[in-house]
This record gives sequence, C-alpha cells and structure tokens, in this order.
Amino acid sequence: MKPPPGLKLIDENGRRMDGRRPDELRKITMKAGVLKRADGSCYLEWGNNKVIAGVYGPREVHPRHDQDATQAIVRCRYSMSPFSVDDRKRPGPDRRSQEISKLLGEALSPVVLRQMFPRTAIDVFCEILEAEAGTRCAALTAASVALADAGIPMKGMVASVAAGKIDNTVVLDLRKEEDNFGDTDLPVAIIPKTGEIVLLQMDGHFTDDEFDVAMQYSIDACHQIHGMQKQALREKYLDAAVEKRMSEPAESEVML
Amino acid sequence: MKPPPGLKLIDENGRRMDGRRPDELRKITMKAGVLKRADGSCYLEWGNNKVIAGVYGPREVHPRHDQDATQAIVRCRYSMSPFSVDDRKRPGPDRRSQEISKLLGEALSPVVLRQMFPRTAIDVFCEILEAEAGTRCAALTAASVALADAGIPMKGMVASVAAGKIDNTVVLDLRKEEDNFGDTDLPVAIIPKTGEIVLLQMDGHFTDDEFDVAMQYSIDACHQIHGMQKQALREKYLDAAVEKRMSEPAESEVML
Amino acid sequence: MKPPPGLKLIDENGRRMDGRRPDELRKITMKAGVLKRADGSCYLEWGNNKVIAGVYGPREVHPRHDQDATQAIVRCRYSMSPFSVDDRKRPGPDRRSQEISKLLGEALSPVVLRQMFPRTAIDVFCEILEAEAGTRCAALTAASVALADAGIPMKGMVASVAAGKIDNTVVLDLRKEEDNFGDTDLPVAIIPKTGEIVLLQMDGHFTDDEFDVAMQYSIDACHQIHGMQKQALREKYLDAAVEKRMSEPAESEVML
Amino acid sequence: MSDDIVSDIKRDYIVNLAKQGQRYDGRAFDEYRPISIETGLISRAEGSARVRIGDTEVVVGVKMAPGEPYPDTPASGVMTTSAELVPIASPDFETGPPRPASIELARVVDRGIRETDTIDLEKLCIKPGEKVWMSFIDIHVVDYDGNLFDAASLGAMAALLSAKVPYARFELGADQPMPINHYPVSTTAIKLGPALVFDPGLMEDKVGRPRLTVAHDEHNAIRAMQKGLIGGFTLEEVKEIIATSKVKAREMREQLVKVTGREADARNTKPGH
Amino acid sequence: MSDDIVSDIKRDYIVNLAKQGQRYDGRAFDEYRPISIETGLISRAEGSARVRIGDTEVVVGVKMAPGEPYPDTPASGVMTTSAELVPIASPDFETGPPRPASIELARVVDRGIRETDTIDLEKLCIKPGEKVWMSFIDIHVVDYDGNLFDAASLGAMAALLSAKVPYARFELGADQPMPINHYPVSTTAIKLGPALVFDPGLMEDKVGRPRLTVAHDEHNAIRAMQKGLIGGFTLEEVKEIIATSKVKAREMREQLVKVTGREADARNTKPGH
Amino acid sequence: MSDDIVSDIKRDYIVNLAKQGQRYDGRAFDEYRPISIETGLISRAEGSARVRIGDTEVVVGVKMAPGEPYPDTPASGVMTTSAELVPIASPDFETGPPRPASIELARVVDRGIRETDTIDLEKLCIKPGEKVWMSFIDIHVVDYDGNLFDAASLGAMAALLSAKVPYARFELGADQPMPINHYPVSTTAIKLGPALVFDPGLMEDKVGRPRLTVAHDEHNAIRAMQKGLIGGFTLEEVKEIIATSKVKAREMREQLVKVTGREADARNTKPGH
Repeated sequence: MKPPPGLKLIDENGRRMDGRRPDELRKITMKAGVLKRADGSCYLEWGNNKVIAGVYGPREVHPRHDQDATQAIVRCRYSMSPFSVDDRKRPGPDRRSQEISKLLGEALSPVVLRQMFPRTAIDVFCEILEAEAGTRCAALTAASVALADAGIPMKGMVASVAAGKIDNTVVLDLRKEEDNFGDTDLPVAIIPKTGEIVLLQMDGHFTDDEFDVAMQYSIDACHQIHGMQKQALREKYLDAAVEKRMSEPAESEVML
Repeated sequence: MKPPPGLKLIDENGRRMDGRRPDELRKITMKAGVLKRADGSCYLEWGNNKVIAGVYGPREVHPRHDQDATQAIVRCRYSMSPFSVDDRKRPGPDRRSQEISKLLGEALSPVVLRQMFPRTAIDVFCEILEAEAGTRCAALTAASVALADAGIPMKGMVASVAAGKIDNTVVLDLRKEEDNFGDTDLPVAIIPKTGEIVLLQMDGHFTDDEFDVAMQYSIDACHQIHGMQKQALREKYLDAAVEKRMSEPAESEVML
Repeated sequence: MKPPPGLKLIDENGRRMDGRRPDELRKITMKAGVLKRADGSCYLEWGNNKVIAGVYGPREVHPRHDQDATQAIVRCRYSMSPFSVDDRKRPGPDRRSQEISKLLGEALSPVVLRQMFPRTAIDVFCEILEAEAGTRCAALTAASVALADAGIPMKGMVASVAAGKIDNTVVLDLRKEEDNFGDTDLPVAIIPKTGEIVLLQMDGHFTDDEFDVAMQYSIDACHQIHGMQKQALREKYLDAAVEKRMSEPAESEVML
Repeated sequence: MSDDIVSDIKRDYIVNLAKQGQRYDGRAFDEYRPISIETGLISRAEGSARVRIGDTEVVVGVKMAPGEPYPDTPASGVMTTSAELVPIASPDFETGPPRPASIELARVVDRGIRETDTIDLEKLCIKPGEKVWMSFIDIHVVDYDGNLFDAASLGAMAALLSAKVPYARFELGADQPMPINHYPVSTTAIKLGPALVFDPGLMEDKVGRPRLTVAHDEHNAIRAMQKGLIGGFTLEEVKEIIATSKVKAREMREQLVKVTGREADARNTKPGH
Repeated sequence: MSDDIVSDIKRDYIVNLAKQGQRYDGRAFDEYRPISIETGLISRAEGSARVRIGDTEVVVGVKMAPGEPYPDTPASGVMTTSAELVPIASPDFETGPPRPASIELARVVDRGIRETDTIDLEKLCIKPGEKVWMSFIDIHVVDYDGNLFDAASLGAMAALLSAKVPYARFELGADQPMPINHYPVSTTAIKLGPALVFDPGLMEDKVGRPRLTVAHDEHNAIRAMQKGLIGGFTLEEVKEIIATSKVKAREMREQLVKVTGREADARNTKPGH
Repeated sequence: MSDDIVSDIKRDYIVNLAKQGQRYDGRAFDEYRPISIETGLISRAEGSARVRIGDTEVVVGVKMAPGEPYPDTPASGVMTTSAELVPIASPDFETGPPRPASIELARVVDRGIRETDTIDLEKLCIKPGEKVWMSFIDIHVVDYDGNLFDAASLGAMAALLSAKVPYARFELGADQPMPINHYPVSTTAIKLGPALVFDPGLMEDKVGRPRLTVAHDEHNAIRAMQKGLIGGFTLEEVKEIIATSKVKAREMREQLVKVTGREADARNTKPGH
C-alpha cells in the first residue's frame, strides 16, 4: 500500500520513525519457563508484539496415521488472539495462520533430534497476544526457547527476524507502518550455530544487491537474538538453582 | 428486557396472566413409550412446550476413546426443531443447545446405575417440537421417563421445573412473557427420592429470602411432577398388560 | 422458469435453437487414459460440458467402518469447479453435488464386479470443468469409460443422457436454455448390454405417452453413446499398442 | 459374523419371502400400512403436520417470514426444504452435518413441491423486487420404520395445505391460506428379487434395491421421479410402478385433501402444462 | 491400568484428604490461592486484563467497534463473550471447534455480565436504531491449574472495568470509560466427599463433583448461579456455598475495584431490582 | 515395512543418484520438463489456462464480477486466489476442507500476483467506493506429477493474461483485456543431498527438502520467495538458486507472453520500485 502523504519512513538523518538506524532491532525481552502446565515455555515481547510459546512433548500422536515410525514429528500451531489486532479477529485458524503454522513447524524440525523419539509428536503452540509486524519471527524465536526449556534435545536454536525495504532503503526488523507502507518484506530464520537458513519468505521487490544487504542484516541480527535466547535460558536455570538453594539446606549447613 | 408499557405480569388479585397463582404449574401431560425404534421414549406437553425424549442404550461407544472403563456414560442431545420458535431456528446445534445438552447429561448421570454397564453409552435425545419457556426442564422431565421406559436401572427419577421472579414476586414455572420480561429465572432439577439437586442455574436478582422461597416452590413442584412421571409409566405398563391379555387367550379360556 | 418473451425453443420446422432435431444429441467427444496418476481416466466434451473422470482402486477403505466385508464399495465424488458456471461457485460440496455423487455411485455400482474385491473401495472422481446442462449424464458416461480404462472388471458399461420436454415437444439432450425454460427434465442411465435402468430422475410434467417417447429417445441415445465409449477405449489401446511397437523393436527386426 | 454378512442373510430371507408372493408383515405387494395425518400440532408454525405410515413418523413444520426475493425471480416467493434424520428416530442415524441420505430426502421432497409448481409462488410476492414470503419446510423424522420418502412428502404437503400465510403477524393485512396450484403425491416402491413392493417397511428398506419414487398430480400426470440405491429396473418394471403409483396416489390424495379441508380446491385445479 | 482407573485412585486420595479436613496443597476449604490482577497489558485492545489464581492464568481482551443494533433492542449496545481453551494451557485441551466445556465457560461468564446488567448497554448506543457499540470479550486461557470459572469471570470484569470506549479512534468524540452498573463477582466451590471446597485446584477440579458457581453483586444480592458436573447437592449445601460465596466475593471485589481504580464508582451503585 | 521406511529407501535412492550428478528421469539439474500452455479452454470463465509441466497438469480459471471494494482501498479491484488439490490428481490428496499444503500453494501464488503488483487493481475500479471488479483465480490441480508451485503460478499468469474484463456481460461497456503491470514467473528448486534440482518430478518432490520458490519479473528483479519443507539452505545455495531462477524465468516468460499474445505489452513495463 502507498503511504499516506506526508508520512516519511526515513528522515534526513537516515533515522526511522522510532529513531532506529536501518540495521537496528526493536527492543526485545524474553523469559523462559513462564507456564506451569506446558513442558517448556517462553514469554517474549518484541516492540509491541507479545507472544507466549508453549511446548508439549514428546508425546503420543493422535490421529495415529500421522505418526512417523522413524522419528518425531514437530507440529506447530501459530494463533492470533482475537484482541491482538486493531479489528477484532474471529477466533480459530484462518488461511494465513495455517500457512505460518506449517512454515514454523518446518523451520523448527531440523534442529530437533527427531530420531530419538520415533512415533511421537512435539507440539509447539505460539499464542500471539498482541501483534505489531514480525509476529512469525517473534513466535519462532520464542518457540525455540520453549523447546530448549522443555529439555527437547536439539542441535541448535533457531533465531528469526525480518528485513525489508522502505523508501528505497534496506532496513532490519520492520515495525507496523514500515510493513504496511514499505516495499519489501523478508522474514528470515537461521540456525545460528550452522548458518543454515530454515525460514525464508519474500514479497515485494529486491535487486540482487539489496537482497544481499538484507540477508546480511538479518543474519547478523539473528546472532544477536541468539544471545538473548541463551541469556533467557541461563536466567531461568539460575533462578531455579537459587530457588533450590533456598529451599534445601546447603550441604555444609547439614554437616554442622 | 423491560416489559412493554401496560403489560402487567401479576394482577391486583395476585393472579398471573393466565390466571395461575404464584406457585401453580402450567398444565402438564406425558405419555411413555411413544416411539417404536427408541429403547425408551416419552412425549410431554407442558403449557405449549412439546417435547419428545428418546433413549438408546446401553450401547457401544463411538469414538472409542470416549469410553469409560468403569461405568456407562450418559450423553444427552437437546435439540430444538427449526419450527419450534417464532423465528425459524437454523438446524444443528448452537452454543445454547450445546450447553443445555451438557447440563442435562450431567443431571441425569447420577440417577443411572452406571457401574452396571462399563464401556457403554446411554444416549438421551430430547427433541423440542415447540418451545414456550422452560424447555430444558420439560426435556429433563421427559428424558427421565424415557430412561425408565427403556428399562435402564436407576436409583430414582429426575424431575425439573423453573422458578423465577416477576414484578418483584417469586413465582413458579414461568411462561413466555414472564420469562422475557421477568427479573429472574431459576431452573431446578432434583431427585425427588433423595432431595438431591442435580440441575441449578440462575440469572437475574435474588435476595437470600427470595431464593429460599423459589427453591421451596420448585422442590414442591418437582414432587408433584414426579407423581405424573410415575403415573405415565404406570399407564404404559397397564396398557401393555391389557394388550397382552387381549392378544393372548387367558389361561382359563385355554383350559376350557 | 418461463422463457423470456420471443425465445422460441423449437422453430416452425421442428428444429431446436442449435438446429438439432428433437431426438438428436449434441456433439460428444471422449478420450480415455488422459491422466497419469489416476488408475483410469476419461476426458469428455459434450456440447460445452467439459468433464474429467478419474478412477482409483480397488484400494483400502478409510474410515474402516465404511468397509463391506463381502464386496467393494463404489464411491463417487461429483464436483463442479468454481469457474465452470456463469456465477463463480464456491469450492467444496453443496447439497446438489452431494445428491448427484450419491446417485452416480449407486448407478455405477451394479456394473462393477464388486464381489471380487471385498473390503476395498473403488473411487470415482468426476470434475466438471465447464457446465452446460446435462453434467450428471456426462459425468456418468465419462466415469464408466474411466472405470474400464482402470481395468476394473465390469459386467457392462453405463451410458447416460437426459430427455425432456420443451414447447410441449419431447426432446433429447437438453442444452442450457432448454433446461432453464423447458417443462420437464428426465436424466436416464442404462446398462446398454442388459437394458437395465440405473439412473432415473424426473421433474416437471409428463403424460404416460410422453414419458414413453422420452424413454425411447434416451435408450436409443444411450446405445449410440455406448458406441462412442467403446470407440474411446479402442483408440486408447490402439495408441498404446502403436506406442509399444514404436518403442520396442518388432520381433522380426530383432531377428534380422 | 460381521454386520455385512448378517444383512446378506436378512436380505435372502426377505427376498425369498417375496419370491413366494409374501411380505414379512403379511401385506400385499401394493398395500400401504395405515396412514394417519394430523395437522396444526405446532402452534408456533405457520403450518404443521404429523404423518404416520405404520410406525414411521415425521413431523413437518412450515415457517414463513418476509424476505428479499432472488434477483432473477423478483416477483416470486422463495421456498426451502430441509430434512433432519435426527438420531432419536433410529440407531443408524448419527448426529452431525446432514449426510447424503438426508440430503437426497430433502431434495426429492423439495423438487416434488417446487418443480411441480405446487405452491403458487407468484402469490407469495409482497412487493416485487423488494419483499416476498420466504417459506421454510422442515422435515423432522422422529421414528423410522421404513419408507421415509412417502411419509416426508405427504407430511410436507399436509403442512403446506394447512398453512396460513402470516400477514397479520407481520402487520401486512389478514392471514391467507397458502396458495396451492397442485396436489402431487409421491409413492415409493422397491425391488425385492422379482417383486415390486410398495411402502417398504424397515426390513425391506434395508435390503431392498433399487428404489423408485414417483409423484402424480391430481390430473394423473407424472410430476417427479427418483430412482435410488444400487441396482437397476427394466423399463417394464418402471412402467408397472408408474401405473400402480397412479392408483395409490389417488387414494392418499383423497385422505390428504379431506384432512386439510382442501377438497373443493383440489377439484378445481387446471392441468399443468 | 487405564486412565479411568487411575483417575478413580486419584479421586479416592483427594476425597480421603477432604474427609480428614485437608486439601492437597494445604489450604483451608474456603481459602483461595493468591490472586493477581493486571490490566492494560494489550495496548491494541480497548480493555485487557491478565488474572492469575495460583498458577491458573487467563488473559482477557475487550475489543469495541461501532455496529448495527439488534432490531428488538435498537437503543442498546451489543456484547458477546467467547472463551478459548487453547491447547497451550493444558495437555487436555485440543485444537478444533469449541467444545461443550469452553462453551459452558463462555456462556456462564457472558450471563454473569449480561443478565446482571453489569454494563450499561443503553449508554453504549451511538445513534438509536443505526449505530451502537459492539463489545467483544475474549477469554484466552493460557495456563490451566484449576478453577477456570472464577479466573475467567474475574478477568472479564477486570478487562471491562479498565476498558475505554474508543470514541476517538472512530472519530466520534473523546474516549469514555466503560459504563458500569454493577460489580458482580463469581466464586466456585466443588464437592469433595463431605467437604465443600472453594477455588478448586487442578487435582480437585479433575475429581471433584458437582460444582457450583455463584455470583454476588456489590449489594450482596445473588445474581447468577450455575451447577455443573455429575452429582447433586443438598439444599443445605447450596445455602452454605451461597453464604461463603458472599464473603469471598466481597474480598475479591475489593481487590478488583482497587486495581482498576473504580473504587468510588463501585460504592455508588443503585441496588438492582 | 512401514510407509515411513519405504520412503526412507526411496529417498536414499534419489539422493544417491543426485550425488552422482543424475536424476531419475535423466534430466540435468536445472532442466525443466516440457511445458505446455493452452488458454481459453473454459468458455464460461473470463480467463482460463491449462498448463502442463511434464505430466503435472493444472487448470486455472479466472471469474470476474462487480462487487464492493474493501473500505481501506475504495478505488481498487479485489482479487482472491484459491487452490484445490482435488483427489483425482493423486492418491495422496483427500476430500475435505483445504489442508495446509493447498493453503500454502494458494497463498504463494496469490502473493506472487498481489505483492508484485501484477494486476493493475486501480484500473479494476468501476466506481470508487461503490463498485469494483472482483477477480477469483481458481487453481484446479488435475494430475500431480511434481512441482505444483511452478505449474500453478504459470497457470494463474496465463489465465490472467488471457482474461477479458467482462464489462459487456454486466452492461458496463465493452470488454477490455485484463490490465497487467508485470510478468513475474516462479521457478522452484529442491535440495537433494548436495544438489539443487529445478522442476522436481514426483519422486523428487516426495523426498527432496527443503524447497525454494523464487519469482522474478521482466526486469530481473526478485519479486517473491518461499522456502518450504523441513531442512535448511546455506546462503550460497540460496544465491545459486536465485541466479539460475533468473535464467529459467526468462525462458518461461517468453513462452507465456507468446502464447497469450502479450509480447508487446511485456516489453513495455516500467520497473517496479
């Protein structure tokens, strides 16, 4: 869509509407282990995006003919709450969320050591409580932390971010107006440990050179996000350890 | 909803629109064993409500994972025919009928000796042919007769009626205008034999004292209704006995 | 529906809008074996009707409780593409297509030697790419060729055509305007080999005599259509044989 | 033994009876079970009827309300027919969306009314292009003991014949009787081995095939046919069914117009074209 | 051992505890777990709340937009309540269309607001007969550790009390707080053997039955009740639950009005009729 | 042996072939099967095309009718793309509501047209805010032998390029050709072990992963991408696919514009921004 007259997505100093540089992320916070019932979970805020990811599994597969005799299947359900967007969304899956669910499940599958759990399912639920551009990347990033939090054996994490083009400039991590009135959107997810690209979509217009810049921005950012993911997990285990120390008398005390 | 101006639900003599006293029931008739295919059935008219209840079971449970290994499950389907109400109702279950179906099944379960039939289902179908306030109570009352008619072992019957409040007066068995323009609705079902309350819903406004009066009206009426239920079953067996006598020669005749 | 003023379905010479005589078919062409994946297939054009029929089976039945322990079941799915009619049709089955699917499956069942394949299904898919009156007859005719092309053992083919009444004249094979503005529609299918009638529907108005004429037109036409069906199969095997001769060296050549 | 084999045994029994000229309940091949027709049962419906053929019972209600006409028929009322095979009526009926059997039932009853020009839809126009009467015919099967097609068709006709167009309720004038052009009646026969058997009972319905339903109007014209179920008829068999159907439909029509007080109307229809 | 037998064993354990006057997490029979209420979490919603009762967590959002009134209430706003038991919250919740349990939950919360006249729907009329405010209350259960009814009701009330009617966004004037008439609060008890236990935790929720939810308003009047699950109460038990509920509801209402800054409003309501 | 193990064996076979630089049907890694494009097959559709890539066959129809614009784009036509993987096309396709695979297909084709600004939607406005052309692109897969994405995209483009906007049928003037801004063409490659293989055949489609679809326009700009299926690409692999895609798309575009007679138009587009 064309931007309304007078809306400048990039100012004369090369700064974006919210003051960010082209290759700068919005503010991201994440916390692992926020749900009691799920085997693993993560709450993530990314700009105004608010996402809870929860993981159940490995567990039995229903219906049975969906089982894979040689490995676990990773199933993802990406879902926007009715109040997450400006105009209330009807509950239940629409075509967009079904496509995203499929892509997220496919992006997470390669990092899970699926051969260890034949005939089972690992279910990943991503609830978008509030949406503001980039929800699929936010969901994927949170889901990855939730998988680790659930103790699912993985060969690495998945980190995700979108790049794009606005006002003929390649930028990282589009916010809402940039997504609506920008030229190009490029969601990317990689396994930071290996560099493999596990999610890649694009719509709009890129020259080969622009594409190269956008990919470089995205990959660099994914490494940054990967750091936050590891930090969130570290904090959870730290908290757990502290709690444990406080509830159990230290060995030295017992010996006294 | 507020009553239209001029509509008086209770007159100066304390009589209601149809001349009933506050604690008086509408006219109720019921007949057991009206269907050939169902294992048990009951046709009930209650004011202008017209209900057929039919019971099948104990029978196999589909899908299998709904089975309970220790006892029968009682499933109820309450359903309004499209022509039962002023504005045609679309066929198929809506949210209201699904809630009522759940509550009726839960109200009937405690009277059925479910342990006698593990892994089976007892299916109760309540078809509302015409509706005029109080259909859930009418359905439950008819369903109970149909269960007995089907020969399902029970520790008692369930009888049901609604009380309410109109023009600041507690009354029994609301008819349509009383339901629409009244203040409070209180559907109740009890097991008359034990006094246990198996259905209880309320919406509107009650002081504690009003609630006590409403419950007393309801409980007394349920005992009255229970009498009619027993009478309906007695008549069916009487009919059956008479028919049997007429189709088989009496022993004395044979001996002649 | 009444024809618009001035529309004459039959002219003074007894000819129809497209010049046909009352008992004359529209142009029909058919080709067997047009799909790679299906076990058997047929593409048929009949006037402006365009139909592909495809057959899979005998194959396993899902869900299992649809199996018949004594014979194969023949399932048919008649489906109109969204672009087959003037006003786009929503994808997915509607009530009309579900009724037709049922009738086509029932019409094809008697010719298949079902006892040879207990517990299996033979699935017949009829895709209407373009519709112009008479699609169920066209689908049934094509399906029959597809079944034979799949090598399903059959006691005969099924051929189908509709008759009707327009401007008080009994005619064969209604085209669109004749169907819309005519008085009567009579789809018929027979097993030409035995004369058995396996599809018969009628709506409108027929005297007994008119019905007799209409049936005679239909039965004669079915025999004509049966000839085209056999020809389509013959051409396919001819083609296959020619291809085989061209790809394999003839024996005599080898001997040289 | 599987159900499929049991049903084969049942089929053999019923077919063998038929070969000997008999039916399991003692009726003649062309004999209907007792038919009862009651109207006006449902006070909230514009028209209603309870029809019993033997132990088969259907309740039909007609609801009407003003609505918009279809763009291609701006001066015609609209009618819709639905059928529900509710699970109270048979252990074989399941809850859930309508299945092919109930869709076929509803569509055959619907065409038997619509395509025979039974209702005078033009008289159900209130204001051309803007407002017409919408009629919903809902068929509720409550006890299934065979031959639903005839019970449902008869129930729909009885409900229509007894219906009042509710002008008063919508403040459009005084109520009027439903405008009726024709009085079609459907009869159904199935093939049991060599026999053509009318008004199939439950056991016959389960094993008999194929089935042919024929509707005749009050002028003895054929107005609708539907062959269903696996198997085929010879042309002679079809003609035989049509001939018997004509007689049976006449008898049933007499009962129908009498019960609904439409005797005079039914005598004065113009032949269809 | 089948699930059904395992659940029988669990039931015996929990019920035996109750017979000894105990609960599995050490609470008194009428003791609630810690309750936390946060509002304003979702900036895109007109009102929102996150409520935790113990580890049970629900997020509720209120969305509003202008729309057409119902023909029979032309001067009243419209409200709709939905609940989703999303599978993230429990291994027992499945994807797919709403099931009876979530339908009952949504309908009980809905009636607890609608029938108690909680929202002043007449103040949500923009232009009579043409345009009114439509309010959608969506309940999202994200962690299920027992007692959904109270968490969902409390969440819905908190979201409503904190909601702004978005006049500005639709260019209809300045935003206004949601017009509230009453402050009903629901409490839920279940029967565990001889005991009546409030705020059932997960284990208790799974084995306890029946359940009774009672809503009281700020004048201590009973405004709604819902008995659920298999089993029955005596009249005395019902009265005992109502009496305790009155006390508990008062405590929860205090927390609710404080968090949402509605304390002054809540003190000045007129008694319902 | 279970299906899963069989498919593992197949996978090994196909991947081993690829390691040796071969494909099961003898093609080079970047070689397409023969492509045929026919248009105008469906006379009732505004545009239609039958596209075959090898034995994969899709039929695409475009239907148009006047309708209301979306409130936020009052002067733009509306387009919708649907895909049906009908069970005639493969034993793996089932009846029932669209599944994720067909939803992904439809959405990728849809974005490949919508986001690339292919149709000039502003020229499909009839009266701003009131009436615009609604276009429905329906993709019907009738024979599935691999590589649906390219066949469906090509079919959609061919149907659009051959479509007439039906002004005459709706009495709005003379028919006009569909207004086209760009000529994007999609190509798809999958990873088979070390190889990047274009136009995957059925066997390759079943075992290969991941998949990358890239659309280029007539100015060689990248207009859309979609990575699908389990597994990852290196950045180098992505760039290699993009480079080959550019060449292949050019060849296919030539065939497309020639068949549809749009050669002159395609030469005169302005570069997208």
